[in-house]
Amino acid sequence: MPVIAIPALIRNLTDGEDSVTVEGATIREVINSLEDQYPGTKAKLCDGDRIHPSIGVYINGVLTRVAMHDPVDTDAELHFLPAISGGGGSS
Amino acid sequence: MSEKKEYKVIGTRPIRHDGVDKVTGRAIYGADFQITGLLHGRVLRSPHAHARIVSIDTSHAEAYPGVKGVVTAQDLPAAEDKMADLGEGAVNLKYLCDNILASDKVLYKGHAIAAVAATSPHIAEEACELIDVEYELLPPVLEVREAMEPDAPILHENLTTSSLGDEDDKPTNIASHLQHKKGDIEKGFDEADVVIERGFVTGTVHQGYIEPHNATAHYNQDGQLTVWCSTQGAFTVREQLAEILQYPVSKIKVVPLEIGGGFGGKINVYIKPVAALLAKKTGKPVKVLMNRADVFEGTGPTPASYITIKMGAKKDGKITAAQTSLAFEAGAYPGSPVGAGAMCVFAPYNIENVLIDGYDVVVNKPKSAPYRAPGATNAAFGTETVVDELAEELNIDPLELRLMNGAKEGDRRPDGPVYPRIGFIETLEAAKEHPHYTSANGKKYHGRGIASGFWFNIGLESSVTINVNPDGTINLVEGSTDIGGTRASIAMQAAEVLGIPAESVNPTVVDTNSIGYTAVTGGSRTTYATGYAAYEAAQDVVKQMKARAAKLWEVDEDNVQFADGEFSSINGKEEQMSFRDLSGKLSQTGGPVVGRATMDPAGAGGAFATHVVDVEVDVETGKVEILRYTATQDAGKAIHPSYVEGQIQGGVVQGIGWALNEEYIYNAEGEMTNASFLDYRMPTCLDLPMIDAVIVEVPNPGHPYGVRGVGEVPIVPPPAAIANAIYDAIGIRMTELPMSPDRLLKAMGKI
Amino acid sequence: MQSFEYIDAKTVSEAVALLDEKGDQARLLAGGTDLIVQAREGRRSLDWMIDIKSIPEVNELAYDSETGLTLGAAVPCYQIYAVEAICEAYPGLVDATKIIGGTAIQGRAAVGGNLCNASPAADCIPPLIVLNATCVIAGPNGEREIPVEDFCTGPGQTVLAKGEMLVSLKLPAPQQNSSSFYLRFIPRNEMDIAVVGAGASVVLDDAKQRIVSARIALGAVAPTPLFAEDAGALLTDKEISDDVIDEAAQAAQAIARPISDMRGTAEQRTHLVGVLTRRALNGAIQRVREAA
Amino acid sequence: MARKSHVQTTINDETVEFLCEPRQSLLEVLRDELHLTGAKEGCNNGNCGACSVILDGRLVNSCLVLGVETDGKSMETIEGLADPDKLHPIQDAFLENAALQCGICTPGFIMSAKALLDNNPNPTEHEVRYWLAGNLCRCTGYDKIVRAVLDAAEAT
Repeated sequence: MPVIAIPALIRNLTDGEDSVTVEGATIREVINSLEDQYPGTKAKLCDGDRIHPSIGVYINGVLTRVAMHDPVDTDAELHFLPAISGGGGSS
Repeated sequence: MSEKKEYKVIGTRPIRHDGVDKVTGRAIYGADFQITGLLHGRVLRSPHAHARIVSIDTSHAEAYPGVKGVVTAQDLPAAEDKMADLGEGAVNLKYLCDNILASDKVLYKGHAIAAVAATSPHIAEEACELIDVEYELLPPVLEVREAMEPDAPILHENLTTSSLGDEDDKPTNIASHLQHKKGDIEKGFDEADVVIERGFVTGTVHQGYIEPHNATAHYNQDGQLTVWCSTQGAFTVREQLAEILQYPVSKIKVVPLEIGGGFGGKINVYIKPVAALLAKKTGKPVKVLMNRADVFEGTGPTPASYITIKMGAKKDGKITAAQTSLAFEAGAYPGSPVGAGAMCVFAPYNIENVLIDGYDVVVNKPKSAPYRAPGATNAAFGTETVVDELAEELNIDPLELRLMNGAKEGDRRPDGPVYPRIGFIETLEAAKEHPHYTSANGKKYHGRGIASGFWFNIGLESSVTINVNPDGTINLVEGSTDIGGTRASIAMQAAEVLGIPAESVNPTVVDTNSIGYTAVTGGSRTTYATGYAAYEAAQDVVKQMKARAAKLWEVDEDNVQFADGEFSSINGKEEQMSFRDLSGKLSQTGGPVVGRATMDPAGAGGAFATHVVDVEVDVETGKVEILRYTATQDAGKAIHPSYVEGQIQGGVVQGIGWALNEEYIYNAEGEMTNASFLDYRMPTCLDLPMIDAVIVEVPNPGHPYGVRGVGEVPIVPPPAAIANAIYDAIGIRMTELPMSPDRLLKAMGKI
Repeated sequence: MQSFEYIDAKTVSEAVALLDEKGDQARLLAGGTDLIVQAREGRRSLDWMIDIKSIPEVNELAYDSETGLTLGAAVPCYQIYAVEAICEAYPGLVDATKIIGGTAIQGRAAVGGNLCNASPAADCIPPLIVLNATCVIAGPNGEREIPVEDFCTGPGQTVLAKGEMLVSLKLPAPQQNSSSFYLRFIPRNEMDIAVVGAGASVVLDDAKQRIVSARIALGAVAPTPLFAEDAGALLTDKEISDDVIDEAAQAAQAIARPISDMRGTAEQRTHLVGVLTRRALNGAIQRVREAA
Repeated sequence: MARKSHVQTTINDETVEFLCEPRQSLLEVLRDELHLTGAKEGCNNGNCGACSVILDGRLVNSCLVLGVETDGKSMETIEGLADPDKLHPIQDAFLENAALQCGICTPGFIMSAKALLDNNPNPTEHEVRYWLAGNLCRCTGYDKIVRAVLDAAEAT
């Protein structure tokens, strides 16, 4: 089952757990599963029915632009980190 | 993917496609654009760092002979205090608009207030002086620690700290707080035999591109808005214009002209919406140019910061814990790169116990903008200095200490994700074996320092189309503005697929009406992502041309193969035809072939660098001379090695400038006192030796040729490497950037 | 930029008459590397720009080993260091002409203009002072001459009265066993304004062990370039040693009255006066010793 | 506004006449009146060298020359450097050495290098760096530019 790494600042909502195993085959399902286990978490990660624009999602270590309906592998590890807007360098 | 491959085009050094235009002066940059009936715009800027605008009277300016129109924030659609989506993230629309033309408050000296369009730039400038603005002065706050104090002057009365954690609704200058936590930080420090903790200050520095910002705008009678400009991303300009002007993207065409440097600073818009407003008001095309002072005072620097770093290690060299607090100045509006800094601060090392706190803080300075690996250089200055000090305390060679703790594939980054194949260790090994590192270093007041750096790189959207010409050449159409030779590095990837020389590709960067969405040239993404799109578009060409060959040869498509620029038939019928010959037969086999691809690739692949520098300190004057510099960097695969070296050398020199002399200097009133290339001291060629760029190639599994972005990470190590070299030379740890002569004299106790 | 009229003056008397008529709102244009920037940035208001480069006297560049150098006020830097004999006779002045701006600036900027701009940090002024240069000034009442050290009266301010212009500079022929040196401190290696500048000239005895006389001048440590007369006088008839040079450097430091600005702090400048004075004196001494 | 002056000058071996206000710099005249936009404005106060041209054989910042001052003078700009069928050796050397990235400073550097090699055909690395110190480049770190100029010196 997918694993969600819990951002440090909302571990108060997960009894201090830094990673939580969740059910679900899509981003929406895993977030809903997290919310079922730890109420209040979804509101931190989502803005309505989308990932909060200030959050970037890493799947298995790779920053991936996802929508709520996107599928998630059963062994995926998800991180929700501050979104870094593009545009640093010269090329 | 990861094995060594022989390439025909990739890894060679062809003349860049836009080269002749650029050495003959024929290339048209934003300010070079000419159009009939052109008016000239000029922006009036705030002389104060922090003030409430009581009133603006433009009547005298409007009456001045030659003036055709004056605009203020009143001419912008009323901006809501809401989040606008700009493709790359959310931005508060009111903040975005207020930074274009201030509505109620000015938040930094140089903040735009009004603009004039006139028949000559001189008249526009004179008319600006006739605009009467009444201000109510407010105390400015210019330094991040002061801005975080509870009694600091408040820039935005409705700003509260946003954080994933508990919200606070008290007005503050701390726009956000973020945190990464891994392992048990206290346990980690308990395990350590040596703990080093230091505070670091870095100054405000500017991207320093040589071309000032520019924009020419025109509204047609049918409502079509066209903007000609230099930008790092035509599509992001279109998005920002649409939000700021509340105008449909379908009615906006952005034409990117050649761009004279950006380094992140030409992503945000400043005068482009102003040119559009003036064009609308006057019914004429209007060109608005910044002068150099406008660029310093009105466009994004990269933030000053205050950083504490605490690291602990065991006697055997194992780093057991790392903790940091990063406070970054966002400038006038929220949005510093503290998130990126937090991501990069300990990224080169595999450390079990980590605690990272980041704070985004508004101050009365221009709104910060991205600058080459934004946030990472500030952070690395702290970390890499402390690592050097740990090495000294542990009596371990600093390069060996990095090798012992360096992150590898499978290690977990401090902020959580697991690394794919990365090349940090390889950069350290390349530095260790380099004749620079093995050479003697012992002269009095000479010192050697090393430091490493990380930048994560990004992917994002790119579109490419390829039109096949009858003579076997291709026209490659893309949307990535070319700041440093990316026409060549993108074209070469398509050429490699098609088995044709780089010279047989005509790459063109086009406007927003002529290509699919393409994100900014930035984040070290262009050769990676747009190159990837060119690769895929070329594959699309191959697929279509296989079908044409099958038709010609009357064989099944599956029986056509393509290798080394030759189509051939397999399974029985012997046929062979070059890409060029088949290109000449397209009209007989169904018409033109157009390959296309759009990409949004994940897996940009992080970039690592390790730098070695020798310095000499003049202990009487405090001046530091760079004697020798070697930079090793994992490029994944260098498409055009000359331009990879160029990116490394350029990044190093920007880092040297940041390290030694570059900074915004402010007086007590909050006015920048050195807003010119005379007094904002960027390195000249007389300040530097040759920069030895050593390319290491650990292919990125996320790209067909293994490309990793190279543009950003070379700016990350220099300040720390130089600080470490200064310590080696004179035994003094410098913890404030820039390490300018007066600061060295103070640190040495000479003044 | 503000609007102004341009006049191409052909003679000294024409330029003087124009200056006399137009007063403060007229400025003379030679190399323009300061004036054009000041006008563009609104730091100096003017209605007339009077180009003097067509006037023969301000273009004069004549050196004679007996009578010395006549340096027209509009002669650009590069013409000065192109003359070998001038480089040998006045190396301290040549030091300054080679570090003002970059190559392109040196193609236009004039020593006379550097003097008339009267920046406290002007690189040419300390060497002119230590080389005993005299200003030849033309005005409505005829010509007058004054020593360079008396020319500047404040930042951007000079002794030039209404209608007066600098025509040329006169530098006496160098004495036996003498030389000069100018250096400045800047954080970069070029393209900067002096944080501190120091010029020195020395006359040594035939054995080149003893200082017969010395002159020291400083830049960027007071409202005008400073002639450190007493510091130089301390060296009169002294055996060369680190101690006597230190003593002179300390005397130079004692008269410095620097400010803090974006180019440097007051403490840094005071400290650098000592360092640079030593280096300038040692540099000048070394030049004498190295001369055949 | 001051009356416009009539100026006759020679640019890249051709006689050129133009009208300009006294306050218009040579750079403005070249770019806005004559549409020779190869010289760039980077700072407009003589500190970046992007506007470098050669005036009566001498390298100058065209932002620090008034258009009216060029009456009767002769100048070379980047637009006149190449032959119709081939580039100048300095231009070739810049391309072969990849001595440009964004290219905005390139015309200024090439004109500066031309003035250097006209003056000193065999400069040392230090002489090249000293001569070019008035030209700022923010992209390349100067390494490849210095090499290009040294290569061009070899080639000419």
